[in-house]
Amino acid sequence: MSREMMYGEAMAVSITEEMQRDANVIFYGQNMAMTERDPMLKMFGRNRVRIAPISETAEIGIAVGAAITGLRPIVELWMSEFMLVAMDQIINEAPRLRYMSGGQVKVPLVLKAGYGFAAGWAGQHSNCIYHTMMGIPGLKVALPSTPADAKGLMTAAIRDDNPVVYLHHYMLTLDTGDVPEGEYIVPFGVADIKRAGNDVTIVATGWMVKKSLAAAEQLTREGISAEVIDPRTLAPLDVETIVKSVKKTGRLVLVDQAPRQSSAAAVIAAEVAEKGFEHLSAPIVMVTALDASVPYSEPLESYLLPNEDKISDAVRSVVGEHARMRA
Amino acid sequence: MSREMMYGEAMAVSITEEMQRDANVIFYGQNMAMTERDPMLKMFGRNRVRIAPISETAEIGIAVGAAITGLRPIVELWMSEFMLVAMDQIINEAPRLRYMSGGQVKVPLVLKAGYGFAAGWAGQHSNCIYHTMMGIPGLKVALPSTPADAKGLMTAAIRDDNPVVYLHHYMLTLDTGDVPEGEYIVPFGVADIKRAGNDVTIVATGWMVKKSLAAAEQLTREGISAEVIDPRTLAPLDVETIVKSVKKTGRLVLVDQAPRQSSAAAVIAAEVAEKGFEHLSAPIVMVTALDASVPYSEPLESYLLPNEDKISDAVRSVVGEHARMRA
Amino acid sequence: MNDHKSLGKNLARNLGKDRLIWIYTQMIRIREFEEHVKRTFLEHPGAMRGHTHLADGAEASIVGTLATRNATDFVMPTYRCHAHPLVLGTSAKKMMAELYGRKDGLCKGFGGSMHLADPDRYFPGTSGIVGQSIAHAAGAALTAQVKNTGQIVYCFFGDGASKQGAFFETLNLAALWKLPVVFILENNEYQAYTHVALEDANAQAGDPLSQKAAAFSIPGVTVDGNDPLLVYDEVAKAAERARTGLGPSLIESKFYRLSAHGNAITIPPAPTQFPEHEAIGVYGNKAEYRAAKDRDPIPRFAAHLESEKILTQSERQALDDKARVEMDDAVAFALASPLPEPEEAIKYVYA
Amino acid sequence: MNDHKSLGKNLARNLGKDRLIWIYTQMIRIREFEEHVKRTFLEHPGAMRGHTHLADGAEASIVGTLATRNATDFVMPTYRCHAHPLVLGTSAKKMMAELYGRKDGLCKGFGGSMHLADPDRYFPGTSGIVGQSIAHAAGAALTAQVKNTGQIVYCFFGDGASKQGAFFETLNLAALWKLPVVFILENNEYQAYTHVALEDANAQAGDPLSQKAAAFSIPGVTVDGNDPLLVYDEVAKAAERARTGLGPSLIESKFYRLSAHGNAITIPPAPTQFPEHEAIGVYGNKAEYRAAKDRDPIPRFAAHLESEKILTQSERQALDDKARVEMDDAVAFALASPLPEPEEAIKYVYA
Ligand SMILES: Cc1ncc(C[n+]2csc(CCOP(=O)(O)OP(=O)(O)O)c2C)c(N)n1
Ligand SMILES: Cc1ncc(C[n+]2csc(CCOP(=O)(O)OP(=O)(O)O)c2C)c(N)n1
Ligand SMILES: [Mg+2]
Ligand SMILES: [Mg+2]
Repeated sequence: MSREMMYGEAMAVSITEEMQRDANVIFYGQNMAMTERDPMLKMFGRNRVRIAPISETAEIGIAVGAAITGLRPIVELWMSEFMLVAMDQIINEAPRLRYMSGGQVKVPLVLKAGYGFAAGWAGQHSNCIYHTMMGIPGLKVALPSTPADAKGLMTAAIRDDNPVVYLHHYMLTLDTGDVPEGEYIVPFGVADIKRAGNDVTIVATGWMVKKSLAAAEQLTREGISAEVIDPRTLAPLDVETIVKSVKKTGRLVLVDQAPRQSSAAAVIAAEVAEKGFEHLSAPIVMVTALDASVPYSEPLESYLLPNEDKISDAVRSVVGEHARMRA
Repeated sequence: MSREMMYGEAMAVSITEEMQRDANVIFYGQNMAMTERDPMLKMFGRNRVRIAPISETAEIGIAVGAAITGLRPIVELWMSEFMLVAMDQIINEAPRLRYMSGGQVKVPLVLKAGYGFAAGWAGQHSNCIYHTMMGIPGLKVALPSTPADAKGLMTAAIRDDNPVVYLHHYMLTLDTGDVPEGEYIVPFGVADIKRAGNDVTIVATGWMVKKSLAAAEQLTREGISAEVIDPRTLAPLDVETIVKSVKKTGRLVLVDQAPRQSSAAAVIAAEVAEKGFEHLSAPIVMVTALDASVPYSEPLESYLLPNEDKISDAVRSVVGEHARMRA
Repeated sequence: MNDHKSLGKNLARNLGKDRLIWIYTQMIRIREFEEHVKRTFLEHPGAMRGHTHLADGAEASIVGTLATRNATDFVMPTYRCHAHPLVLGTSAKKMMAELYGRKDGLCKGFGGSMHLADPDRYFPGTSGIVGQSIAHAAGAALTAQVKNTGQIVYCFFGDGASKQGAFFETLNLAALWKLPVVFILENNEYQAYTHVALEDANAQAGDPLSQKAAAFSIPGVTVDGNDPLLVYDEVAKAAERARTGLGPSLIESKFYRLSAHGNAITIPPAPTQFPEHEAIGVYGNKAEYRAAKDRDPIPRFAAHLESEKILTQSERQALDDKARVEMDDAVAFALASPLPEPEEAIKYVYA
Repeated sequence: MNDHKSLGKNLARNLGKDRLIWIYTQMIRIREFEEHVKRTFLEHPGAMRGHTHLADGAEASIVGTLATRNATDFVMPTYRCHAHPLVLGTSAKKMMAELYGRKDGLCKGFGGSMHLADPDRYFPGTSGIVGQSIAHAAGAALTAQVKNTGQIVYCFFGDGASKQGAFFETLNLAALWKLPVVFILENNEYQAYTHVALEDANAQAGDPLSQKAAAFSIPGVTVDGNDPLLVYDEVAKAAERARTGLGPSLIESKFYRLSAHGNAITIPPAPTQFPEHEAIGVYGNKAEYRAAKDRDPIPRFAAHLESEKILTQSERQALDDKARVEMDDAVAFALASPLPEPEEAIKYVYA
């Protein structure tokens, strides 16, 4: 049983369900639940649904303190770059308090933020900064690409006893898709093969999954069969599924909305260059944003970002290479 | 002509010389120049040498504002992790203001901080966070490993018209080495071959260069000739020199004090897996910190961090692999 | 607190007729620019992308402040930055072209509405991240102090921004270093959709936000930001203080934002538009909005100038018309300007 | 301001003899612990790594504060955190073993001096990054509020920390949400090597730091932190306020750190040691340090108890001896405890 839902809706449904399930889950952030008409507020009251000032360090730091003393806070941050003013709490407090205490405390909290605002939001609102939070021991990072994953990863995030950064892609907010009815959990660290294929493995997250699937479709017409994998969580990262796919295809293209040297793509490439090297028959190619901040004007922004054509070109280049090597 | 200097001293000498050379260079930070006896203060006065409160966001933000209006500030931050409370200024302000203005302003500033405090500083002071600042378009990152580089990169950083994060390794502070007399500049984006070799390329920065050189020395006795390359700046990153070396050696070992999925090693691995793939005859291996925060107690800390033996083992594994492939 | 003083007649004598008319002229130019921007969302849907914030309602506060300015003083507003460069003499055409993402834009289409910059006019740029530009402003003041140029800095930011760590850290540092900067806390009653009383402890307690100045042992004052002359008076004192090396002051200027926080945040390709003000759209409080409209600084100041015989109705009409034509031309210029070449996107990353 | 009141005799009547002796006992236990830690740098060089911060001088402030505590209230200090768990009943042996990096340490050798934690005793952990734990403390208060447990939180932080954005953001939020927390600003005159007058705008102007409370419309008071009874009095009022749902208060407790900020920062393998206090080592101001020594809260409170006939000299000696023996035993325990197994290092990363 499943029902069609929007990506944005799916997250909200998960939060509501989890708040109904567990009285320790609380939810707050800026510019939310302003009036008594707010449905969440009506359901859960001002004690559990709160408005915060523009104070990300305090908002997140308070979540950390609440988490180590028994609550499970969800903080609505709206745009991932606003987390930059509070990065110490995210990188250096939340994921380390448990470890430093020798395992005495746990820090269950969810930091929810949109990202990838490729819609003219310009230099400070449109970048992808997940690379800063990936690979931090103790911190988990989820990036759903479908409504079902949006719901299942949110539920997993809320139930996780560790700090989780949950990043949802702005451009996917209204996308619809089937979401299983009732409790639905997408476990962390399990990549999803969004499309099976034999000639090349494409790994992508968020909006880039959609673009990669479109490119894969396009490539079918050229006789190229692409497998598209979405790791769904960048931390933990399911290297195994990716390597397994590369074992089959021999080629890897990584698609990432971030600039290449600050991308998740680079980390995945490194893992495969170590653990899947023997299966590779062509260079690992990264399709990323060009090395600039995101510009305002549409033609500039489009030029900068990865798209279907760039992905297809990259795939052709490695498939060609493969062909060349076989020849 | 050169003279022996300590690593820490070399940086200080560069700052003094540049402040003598250019009245627009100013220097401030916490817990510095407290009394009138301070030599920098004596030389340059309170106008150019200042004490700041524990306010990294203001300290760095003020540097940004000063830089776009005509000064060239150097901010002393002491430990790189203190930058985390001000990450927006570093990632989202300093490197983006020029771009967003369509090239109208420039942002010449240096953020100076120690890192890699592998001496029992525990979970929040000993981590390596350069991966957060690497690959950010507009931002440069320097990590000297020798006194000469410490001086030459500092001078280059101060004269650069872009924001530079200058990270010096705590454990190298007292290391001595020859530093060329007079003006000495190490250009950004030029890797240095610290030791030539033929069988394997080892890339490392900071303290890890020293450990890699020691491992290389050890390996000589086994007939393995390792080339050790220090990129010196992570941004810009000199991929060319590394690929050229891999073309010669066919094998790449990356050594990094950070955990693997938040390392510079991963980014370098990705670049080589794309641009140097055809030269590789073995997997790219990363020798990094294990996936945990840095623990306090000595045996725990040692276990976590890369060392000579781990580097040698990694080299042996790829050289073996190579041998196997050749066989 | 000067909060509820009536229109500051006593100050008019300090300012000559020309200056008073200059103030009105700048106010109406700002209003016209913003009206043209707002209309763009209807008339040229999709032409403006991302997020655009307007200054209608803030005119008296901004122009009253900048009327105290010397020619080389720095001006550092937030992402809500259309008004300030207009007053500084930046071309409305280039500004509008920037908002339209065109090649002839002030920042060549790289910045957009939130990131205007005209360093030649002492307007070195803005930040879209709340509170961060407060530190940048103090940095410009540091430049002035170190180089001993005599410049001061006008630093504008919102009521909401005064809850961001950067605000507090910067004010302490500016006070400590006696930086020549005037901090203008623009209390327009809202941080985006949230009323100030819901997010500021001073406001919740019924205290003025200027009370925050006590945390830094600097002067703090609250002024009626709907009256350019009252604003002028307070800012002039703070500017004098800054110029004479005594350091910063905090001025809470109270007025009301007359449009919504910004255009609606929609998901492409859905077009965006300008929603109703939050008082109505979110809180259903039409009375609050109507009362604010009644305090609109522009008709109020015009009436003052007319009653003081500084401006006749027809002279005023001529100024209004001129502003309208200027902004019509700006829109025409923007529409005629080509989009940037895509390949430009990787320029300007490094100096 | 209660700044220079003499020893608060009038308060003694609120506290029974046992409680007064308890206060002294905790003070001397803290002092002895810290003296033992300090001696370790001479007697067992290399045994303690990283950075260690001592609480000598802070005893009256800490114990006077915690004397107002109910059994389940949270205690959230900074990296300068040896004193608080001792008062809460945490084993001195386990604490010392933690500082020695041993397997039997409170945090199994993972945390060290800066990161003690004993959640079972309502001491959930600390941060080494200045100011950040202030937000954590408010978070613990949020837990108490949401769960309606009646707990309050004692949040300790330094004069230096009150310049970090986290401080301001948190106090506004705590005031707004009326969180049950008492903020104790420990003004020990120095942030590391910098005197407070060089880094705090209030201090520079000669104003008390408690004035920062005005920025949040909460009570702010300054108290002589060398007198546990004066501290008790002010904190008790603030605690009562927190318990009754009225929200946070800011208490500036003024005392003097009697040791250097921390052990010297040396580069391994060079051993580290405890330097002289900065007043002497950095500023060459022996008089300041001597005057502070004369105000040492321990002999002062002992003298008070003796003059009030609450404690005889020999009873006092017995308490002192007991504390010394307890801490001798703690050192012996630490030295006897094995180092952790290296492979443990990858444990405890995830729950
Ligand atoms: C650090 C950060 N958090 C959140 C935001 C989102 N945001 C943009 S404008 C705004 C409201 C700011 O209100 P105020 O400071 O009162 O200025 P106004 O817009 O009213 O002029 C918010 C919350 C942001 N840009 N930066
Ligand atoms: C954000 C940050 N900046 C700088 C430091 C380095 N540091 C550690 S303790 C300290 C002094 C803190 O002084 P104060 O808050 O007065 O507390 P005290 O040590 O006197 O108890 C500094 C600057 C840090 N840990 N975190
Ligand atoms: Mg506002
Ligand atoms: Mg202090």
